[in-house]
Amino acid sequence: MTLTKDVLIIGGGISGITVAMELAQLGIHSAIVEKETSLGGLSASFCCKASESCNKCFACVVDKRISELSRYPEISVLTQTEVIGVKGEDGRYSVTLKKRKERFDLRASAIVIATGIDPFNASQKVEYGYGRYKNVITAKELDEMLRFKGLLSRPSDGRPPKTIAFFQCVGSRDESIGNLYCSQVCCAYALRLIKTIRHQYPEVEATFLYMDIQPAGTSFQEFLSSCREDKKIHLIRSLPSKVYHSPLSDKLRVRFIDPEKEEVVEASFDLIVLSVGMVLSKGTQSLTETFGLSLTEDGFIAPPSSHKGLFIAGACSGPKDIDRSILHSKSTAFVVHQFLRGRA
Amino acid sequence: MIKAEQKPMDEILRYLNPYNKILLSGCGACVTVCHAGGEKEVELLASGLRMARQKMGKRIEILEATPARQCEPEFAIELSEMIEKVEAVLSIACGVGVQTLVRHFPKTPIFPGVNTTFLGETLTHGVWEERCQACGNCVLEKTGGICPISRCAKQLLNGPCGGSSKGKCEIKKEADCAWQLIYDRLKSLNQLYKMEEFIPAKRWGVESRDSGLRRMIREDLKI
Amino acid sequence: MKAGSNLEKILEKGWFAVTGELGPPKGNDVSVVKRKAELLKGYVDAVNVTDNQTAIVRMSSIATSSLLLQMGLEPVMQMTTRDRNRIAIQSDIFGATALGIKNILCLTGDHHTFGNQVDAKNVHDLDSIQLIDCVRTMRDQGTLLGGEEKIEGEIRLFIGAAENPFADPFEYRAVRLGKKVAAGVNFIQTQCIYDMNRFKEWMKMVRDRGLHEKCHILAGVTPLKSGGMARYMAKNVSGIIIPEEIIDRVVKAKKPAEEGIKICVEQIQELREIEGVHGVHIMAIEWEQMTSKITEMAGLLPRPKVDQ
Amino acid sequence: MPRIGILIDTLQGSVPASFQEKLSAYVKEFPEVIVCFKEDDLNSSDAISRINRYVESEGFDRVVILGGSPKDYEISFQKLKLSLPLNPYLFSVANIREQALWISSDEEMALERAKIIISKAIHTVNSTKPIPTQSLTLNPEVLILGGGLIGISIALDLAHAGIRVFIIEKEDRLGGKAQKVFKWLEEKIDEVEKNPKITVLTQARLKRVVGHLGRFEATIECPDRKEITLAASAMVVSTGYASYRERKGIYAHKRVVAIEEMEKIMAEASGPSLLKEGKKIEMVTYLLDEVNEDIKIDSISAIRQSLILQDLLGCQVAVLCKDIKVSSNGMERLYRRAREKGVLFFKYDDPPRLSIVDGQIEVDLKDTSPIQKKERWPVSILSDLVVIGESFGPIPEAEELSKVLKIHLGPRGYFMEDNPQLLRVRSNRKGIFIAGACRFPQEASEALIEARAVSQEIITLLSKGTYPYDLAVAEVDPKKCALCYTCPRLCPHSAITIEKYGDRNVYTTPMTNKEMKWGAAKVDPASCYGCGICVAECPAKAITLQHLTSEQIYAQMNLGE
Amino acid sequence: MTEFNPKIVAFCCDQSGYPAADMAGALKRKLPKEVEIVRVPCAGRIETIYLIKALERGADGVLIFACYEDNCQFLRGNLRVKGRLSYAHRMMERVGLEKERLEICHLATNQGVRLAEILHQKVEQLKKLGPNPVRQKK
Repeated sequence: MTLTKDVLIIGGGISGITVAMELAQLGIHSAIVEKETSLGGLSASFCCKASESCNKCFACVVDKRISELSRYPEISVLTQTEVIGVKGEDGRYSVTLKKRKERFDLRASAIVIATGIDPFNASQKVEYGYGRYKNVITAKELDEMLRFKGLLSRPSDGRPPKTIAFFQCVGSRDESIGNLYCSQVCCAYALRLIKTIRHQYPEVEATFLYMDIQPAGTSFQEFLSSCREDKKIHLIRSLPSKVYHSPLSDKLRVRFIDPEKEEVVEASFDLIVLSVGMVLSKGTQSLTETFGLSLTEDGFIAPPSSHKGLFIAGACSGPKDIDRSILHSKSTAFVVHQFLRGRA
Repeated sequence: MIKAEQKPMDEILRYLNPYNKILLSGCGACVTVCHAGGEKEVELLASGLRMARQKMGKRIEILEATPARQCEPEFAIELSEMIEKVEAVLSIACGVGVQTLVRHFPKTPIFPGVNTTFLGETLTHGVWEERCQACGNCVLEKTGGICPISRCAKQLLNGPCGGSSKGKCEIKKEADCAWQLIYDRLKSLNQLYKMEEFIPAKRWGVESRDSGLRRMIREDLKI
Repeated sequence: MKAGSNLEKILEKGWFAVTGELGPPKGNDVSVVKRKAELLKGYVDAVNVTDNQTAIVRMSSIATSSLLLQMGLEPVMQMTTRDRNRIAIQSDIFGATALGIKNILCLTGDHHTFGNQVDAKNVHDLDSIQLIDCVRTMRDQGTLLGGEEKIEGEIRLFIGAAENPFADPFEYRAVRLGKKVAAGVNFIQTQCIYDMNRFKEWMKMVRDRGLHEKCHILAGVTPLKSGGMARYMAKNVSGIIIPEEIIDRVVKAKKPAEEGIKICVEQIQELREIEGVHGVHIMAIEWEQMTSKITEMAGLLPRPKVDQ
Repeated sequence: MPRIGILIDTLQGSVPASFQEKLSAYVKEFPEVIVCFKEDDLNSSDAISRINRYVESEGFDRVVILGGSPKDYEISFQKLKLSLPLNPYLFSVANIREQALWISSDEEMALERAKIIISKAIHTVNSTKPIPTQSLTLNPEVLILGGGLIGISIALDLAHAGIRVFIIEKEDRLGGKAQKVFKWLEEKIDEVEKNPKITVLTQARLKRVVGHLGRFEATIECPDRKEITLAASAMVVSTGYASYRERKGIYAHKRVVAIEEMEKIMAEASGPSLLKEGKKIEMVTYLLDEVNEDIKIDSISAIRQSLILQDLLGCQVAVLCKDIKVSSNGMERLYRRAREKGVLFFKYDDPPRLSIVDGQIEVDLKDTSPIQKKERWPVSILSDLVVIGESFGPIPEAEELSKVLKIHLGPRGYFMEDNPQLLRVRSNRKGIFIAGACRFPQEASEALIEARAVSQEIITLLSKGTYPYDLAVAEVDPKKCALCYTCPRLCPHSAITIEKYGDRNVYTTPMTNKEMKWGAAKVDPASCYGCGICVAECPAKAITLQHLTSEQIYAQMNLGE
Repeated sequence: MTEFNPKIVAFCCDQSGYPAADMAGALKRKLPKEVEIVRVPCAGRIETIYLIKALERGADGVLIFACYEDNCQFLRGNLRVKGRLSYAHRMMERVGLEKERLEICHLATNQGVRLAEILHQKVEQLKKLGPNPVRQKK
């Protein structure tokens, strides 16, 4: 069997969804190909990070958009589907797809790649003990815990932690693992997590270990100063060098340079949260080969020349938060639309 | 327009204590505009009163009405059918409205549900300020259009007292000194000379509220 | 001669006048008046008798003034428009002059909400300037306010008023004084002065308008008892400005009270030098005993006697 | 009596058959229910056509759907996408899955819940009347305020898409701030001026705006105070930001320059070194984050400039900041390069002290970088030139403009508060969009993406040439309106105006049959989102929401009279 | 003597509360028995009188599920209802009803779990407070 659509969108995350919806509103039919069982991708697992008031994490926007998707008959969604190969070029593409066992072709004039990113695999940073110590988790895992369980607990014993340390730049701005870029979202992301946790669990004490705080959004200044005012949030400019586990107390000891004392200190925490950076998803790497796309020196997809009918949307073109992914996808939709008009 | 604010509910409850069936009447004019006695407030207050009485174990039945303007006799008279059915009336119109009812329904006790506060202007949604005291002979011409009678705590007519400091009034620190406002305005109009003229003692008598009931007769209209 | 009071004569002779202030008792205890009178006698040319100052109920200023007369002091009867409408005012003036009172100070009065009768209904039928106009009419035309009605007998009063150079709008204060002069004021007592520069600025405006020749200006001074008092007045009493350095002097001083007196004396000497200042009005509030010391240190003693 | 058809959505079996049976048994109890049938996937278009057939064959005039969340259905039914046999508002949904089945501990309890929900739904359809839809013609005309980088790129995008564009620029030429930074902007400006679809009004000022989405009428004041009026379907605000730096004390010294000035100095530099008054400049110190900590622009330009200074102009550069902002593509690498080239970076918490030491400026600070060696601080840098960060702010006209356009300002005076629901580029008014630095100062590459997003929004809005909307919005009863101005003040979307002679509120007198016209508030149905804020606040009960009356809300409470 | 299940009227903003309720369902969270969900386009639609009438007509508790500040689809709706709530609270105080019977909770679309929690806590709280004292005997 063969489907025909105006546009094929690879990746059903917030970016893919946005592109599809924007095009649908212009009467352009598209198919979203998503390898997972449901849409939403990474951002769909995020929890609301509001404290007394909204902290502009945009997670709610994702949920809204997903629920709105069914509004559009122009959009057909193919979940659990993967791209196997592509034939043709310059606006006449035939893509071979595989849904579970069955293979089929899809014809499209334009292809948008919105496969997003994977969180950096934290176990590569051996010194932080991720994967070895139960209570060292990634920010994503914490996020899902809050969204689905709705409570904060330590993996090891399920008890609520009193002290949490957030490590920034895990897999970002890090020559040792060859990621010479800033993931751009983690600072605000982690600080918002801290804020919402402090709001729901006032007894919890949070320590934020960072290199440089990267701003995000219009009201970041106010947000940051509200974090600074909070006596139970400690912002320390210093990245930890090592994490030890003390089996008796089941606490985690962290070694870092105290910029005040200018000497190596150790502090112990109940829970450690790693703000993992962004890397291009493994799946996408094979895709780029399929479509003959090149990567930037940071390992994200380099924008192809637009006349080909190949387009990139969202974080796979470089780290982006939800907010900017949506904007970027809208702008991509515009280019796609122009491309199709040009051909018609 | 006329501004008013609702009386404390316990005070109202005290008035109504002896009665078990009343009419709650609002007014569609000024008190509606200042969110004190319109259809909505009638509904709210009625509901609140019923609950309060229910809690006291002394249920009360309340009829609700909101004539377009309670201060016009004809509108007031339209209420007569309802008023015949009740023991008392609670009016959340301004003082005028209350008394219009009083004049037309001699046998029914009529109670006020609001305090009529002042003739004022809306500053923003939910903020009102007094502008006129209906003194009966307007001095605005002399004072650059800003009324010292309603806006100066001492109703001075010949400039600010010694308590005017940094544009504020010493009696109400948050309030502007009326005479500072007058000064600034006349200055911007190049009419400061008006503040050098001596304004003689005001005629509080004849036209004003201090002369007992004020009545206006337009011979040309009333024939 | 408007009234032939001692104060008037001294000012007319061009001598530097000194007036004091006396707050009547919060009751009818005459001994209080006596005590305070003794403290002032011989050190001042006339004594202001306040009219329920800061709206605190006290013995009426008319009664107190006539007691002072019996004790051989000359009163300056203060009268506010806060508590009297024009009927009461004019009848009180009849009474006061009948009792031999020769000086009157026309005031609007502190707002009643500052006092101990906050729920009172204030009057403010006239304002201070209209009061001046009213008294002048009674004195010079011999008629009641606004009426042709002749007064039986004659009113002889030396009319004074207060002015506050430290209130706003500053540029208007001299103009307002002008209004008072036009209304017929003879002498002015100012609010107590600490900010000398602003006062001098104001006096300049007064002179530019030639007002210092149309009325006598007595500069008001109040000795600071303590740093606390200084701070409080600077912060809470609107219409009073106390420069930081003065507050500092009192606060830092080992004996604040003495420092306060010292400052006051210096101020008097400085004020004497200002063209158009014809005297000082010493308001030693509830501290009357200091009046003697101040006048003495300021070299204002002995007070001249004007022949009858 | 209404004739209701019940439609059970089996939702691919997520509602057990036994439960369905119980429900269909229950609905039969209602006299107005005449038929009850099942569907598997209501969101499919063939399902809709089946419903059409049912409607004809069974002849019912209202439909209640028993199924999942109403949002899903409403989206597909009410958004005027599918041709329906009935007015969309004659459908009502009983959410018996999420709100009954799934949240109940046992089926019996679920049934109880479901029954209540269904009876409510039936009440709703009974009490609703059909709500018509209308549509608005939109001419492809857009007004852009501000002809800077963003204004220009939007204008070009739109013009290429065949839209007529007017650019209102207050200066005497296009380009704005970006002229200094981007050489390529020149050709863009050239392109704009050549493009027949774009009209540029320089030295112009927006004076007045009347009308709403699709019918904006803007009065523009041109030089020589001539006034012209333009009609536009949509407007874009891209007025940029203001950057200034108050120069007091040592900041006024000739050896202290702002980043923007530095841009110029370097552009003029010829040869291998940078000269100031004939003397070679050796030490350049950048002092950032003193004013705006949360704006990336400074960090980025500082790193860019420092590389050139260090590499080509033979200077030693030190960059002092609270945080170095590298959160944009490629910046970390540049930062790294700069460090390799020998640029020194210091972090401070308490602001550095500046002092003049024989003609040069000494900068002292406490370095807070996490390092062990004590002797590294306190740092003291004797510099020939100190480059200070800008202080960014909204343009001075922002407030006036916001009043003219009836759009909000955020707490810091930029356009629009930071509300995620606005998706950054939307303003509180339909048809007015915000782009670029007038919302918040940001670096060009990001702002340009935002600009594209705005172009996309506008194309979407204008492409069809019409804007359909249903009248399920707030409506004012002119006879009850007390003209209190509450609703125009409170409407979050500035969709309400007081119409002195609104055509909505015309009524005829019985005797003369003359048309009387009276003043009253008037809601622009196309611009209204139907949030109901005005309804709730109107003191005269003059405003109603067509599809959600008080009576219906009371019914939903299910508390009886 | 059957045990007392408090009757709660839950006003749900269509932008946050209602989807959250759906999510609670989707996550199979059990909700208390006697909860009436009233769906409104925006919390700003909720009039003071609805809150008061709900109590008068015998609701033991009234909850408003609104969006977080700065996250209202209609910008100010959640703030407006906050104001009306304070008015209602003043009235309840005079009537002699416990403030706890009427409360506003801020939610986001994706906080189904939180919504369920809040409802359960509310039920416990209301059980302690006992039935609505002004409920009219029918």
